[in-house]
Amino acid sequence: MTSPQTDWFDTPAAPVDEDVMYVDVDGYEGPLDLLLDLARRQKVDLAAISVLALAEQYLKFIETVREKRIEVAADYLVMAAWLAYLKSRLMVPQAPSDEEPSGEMLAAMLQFRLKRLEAMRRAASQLMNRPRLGFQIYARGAPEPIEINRKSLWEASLYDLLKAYVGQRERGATTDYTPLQRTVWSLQEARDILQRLIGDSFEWVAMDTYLAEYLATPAERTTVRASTFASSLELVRLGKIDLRQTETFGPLFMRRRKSDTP
Amino acid sequence: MSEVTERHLRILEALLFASKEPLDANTLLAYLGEGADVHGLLVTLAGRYAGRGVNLVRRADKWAFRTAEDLGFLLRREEQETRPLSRAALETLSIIAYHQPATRAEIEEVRGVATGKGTIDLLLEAGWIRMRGRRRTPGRPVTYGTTEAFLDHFGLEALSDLPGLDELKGSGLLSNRLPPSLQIPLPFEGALRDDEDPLEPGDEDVEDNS
Amino acid sequence: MSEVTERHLRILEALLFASKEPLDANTLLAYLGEGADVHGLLVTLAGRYAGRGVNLVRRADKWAFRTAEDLGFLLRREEQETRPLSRAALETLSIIAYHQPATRAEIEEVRGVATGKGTIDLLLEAGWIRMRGRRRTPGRPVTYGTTEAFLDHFGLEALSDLPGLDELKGSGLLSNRLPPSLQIPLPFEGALRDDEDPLEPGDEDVEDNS
Repeated sequence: MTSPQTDWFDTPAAPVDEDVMYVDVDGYEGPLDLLLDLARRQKVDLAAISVLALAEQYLKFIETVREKRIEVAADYLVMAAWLAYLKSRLMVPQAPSDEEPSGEMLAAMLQFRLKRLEAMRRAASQLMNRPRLGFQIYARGAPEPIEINRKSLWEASLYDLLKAYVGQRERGATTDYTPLQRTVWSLQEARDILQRLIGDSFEWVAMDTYLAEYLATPAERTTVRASTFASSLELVRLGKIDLRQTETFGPLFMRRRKSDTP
Repeated sequence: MSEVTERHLRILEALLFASKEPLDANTLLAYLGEGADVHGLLVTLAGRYAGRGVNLVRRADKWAFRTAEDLGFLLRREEQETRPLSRAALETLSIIAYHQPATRAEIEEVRGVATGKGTIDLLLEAGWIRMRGRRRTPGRPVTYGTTEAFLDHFGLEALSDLPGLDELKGSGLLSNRLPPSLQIPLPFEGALRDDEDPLEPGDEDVEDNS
Repeated sequence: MSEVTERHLRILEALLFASKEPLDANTLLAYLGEGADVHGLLVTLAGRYAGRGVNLVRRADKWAFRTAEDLGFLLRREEQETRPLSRAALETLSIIAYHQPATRAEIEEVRGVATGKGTIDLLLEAGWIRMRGRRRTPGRPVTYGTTEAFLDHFGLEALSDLPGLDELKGSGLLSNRLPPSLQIPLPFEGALRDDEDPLEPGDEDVEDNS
């Protein structure tokens, strides 16, 4: 594949010798373009060109170029191979059993493609030679544009409004919010403390008395009581302390169990 | 009319049509050749277009085609479109509604971001807010408040219809986890508050730099 | 000519003079009111401007005022084309114009060389060609066709005005097959041909890999 604007030689080739026609290698747009140029040099109507001669010219040209060890783009070589095939078909008479297309047919196909390419080129130049807008034909130089006054009607509901307000106030209010750290007594912790407080005391003492120093903070009171009570039940189960409550909602008394000597 | 005159008229017609700017007689003459009576030709041409949809008009010493004045309305069209208010505009509007009279700095304090001039302009243009006066503080910033059109649009009879803290909480719009210090102000409905001065002449047209 | 007709003609004149781009009958009808015979009015108006320095011309289904073709030599400004089209682009343009709808492979078949991506892009950017649809063949290649701007730029009323089209048609050179087959395709102006599918959403932004 070649990009259209690239030369198909790495360097512009020096003019080849007199026998081979000099070809300006700059700006060929593919093998068909080169062939069309060669055909035009036969200075006859494309319909009357000798396809055989054209094929030979092309092959000779490519050969010369290759002898000079100049890289030729692949599609030029593909065309060369096809033209070599065409040449052989044209020179060898067609056998009746031969199912390949005849040399004449291949030649006609090539002629058609050349004619079509030339026709498109002619059409392009005819198009460009037409009086074109902005070159020979003009539109209104100072158009008077149609002004469209867009009156915007804004849509918003009271709900949108309130939500927008509340959203902002919440955003503002929660910026300095720090989640509350809660002190929680674990059961193990409560049991250790309770055992230490009861110590060797065999006297009935109210639980809250033991815990007095921990109950000072209101936030912690609930957890301290709950955990201590739960641990005391565990200690009773283990037979380490006795627990007594004389009235409903009355104080809980506790003491070391006598049988359990340290 | 002679053939030469007709040809000249055609050329003038094409030149004046294609030109971006009005053309003067001298410029036109260059296309007609010496001796042509450009002025006479232009008057003839203007006569031909009189009463048409497009007229040849004279502006100072120059000539140009222009849409006939009585058809000018064709070139202007009104289109209405409804668009949802942007979040920034909604937020600004709601702050103005609750905190009025509010200065731009106060709006920004609540929003926590700078409020573009475009947002205020848009709300002014929509007719939902207005400049109320100027705060009697250094810099004398403009105070904003809502309009009757605002009440109309949002279906409120008065500013006092805006739900307060408890109502907002009750509706679930405001969460219950907010600090007790959070207050929702009662919008001020009167003409001017103690700390406001009236607007001065020209205030409404002036860039608000508060 | 009735008064209503005269008024309608003035309105059309004003609108078409005011616009740089060709306008279609429907756009114009909106200014005249239901029931107006826009097409008849346009033909009348074109008739009035025939032979003048400015003509009312038709471009596909649209109409525009343009300076008269024969005055081109006079109005020609010494402006160079900012970016003259390369030979590859010119050939590609004419192949698309005469063979449309054409795929990139078909363009390459005619030119006998691969088409650089930039070539098609350039023509798309110039607004002269557009993606029409997709050919209903394996690979579903994009098909290209010309635009209204193409007609306007080259002063063609319709694709059937393409220079040399009849001759090309007669010689069978617009056919893709050899020998000249039974069917001779012509530039196709319709929306989509039998073997074309509409473009899919996003097609226009997508790299054409056909």
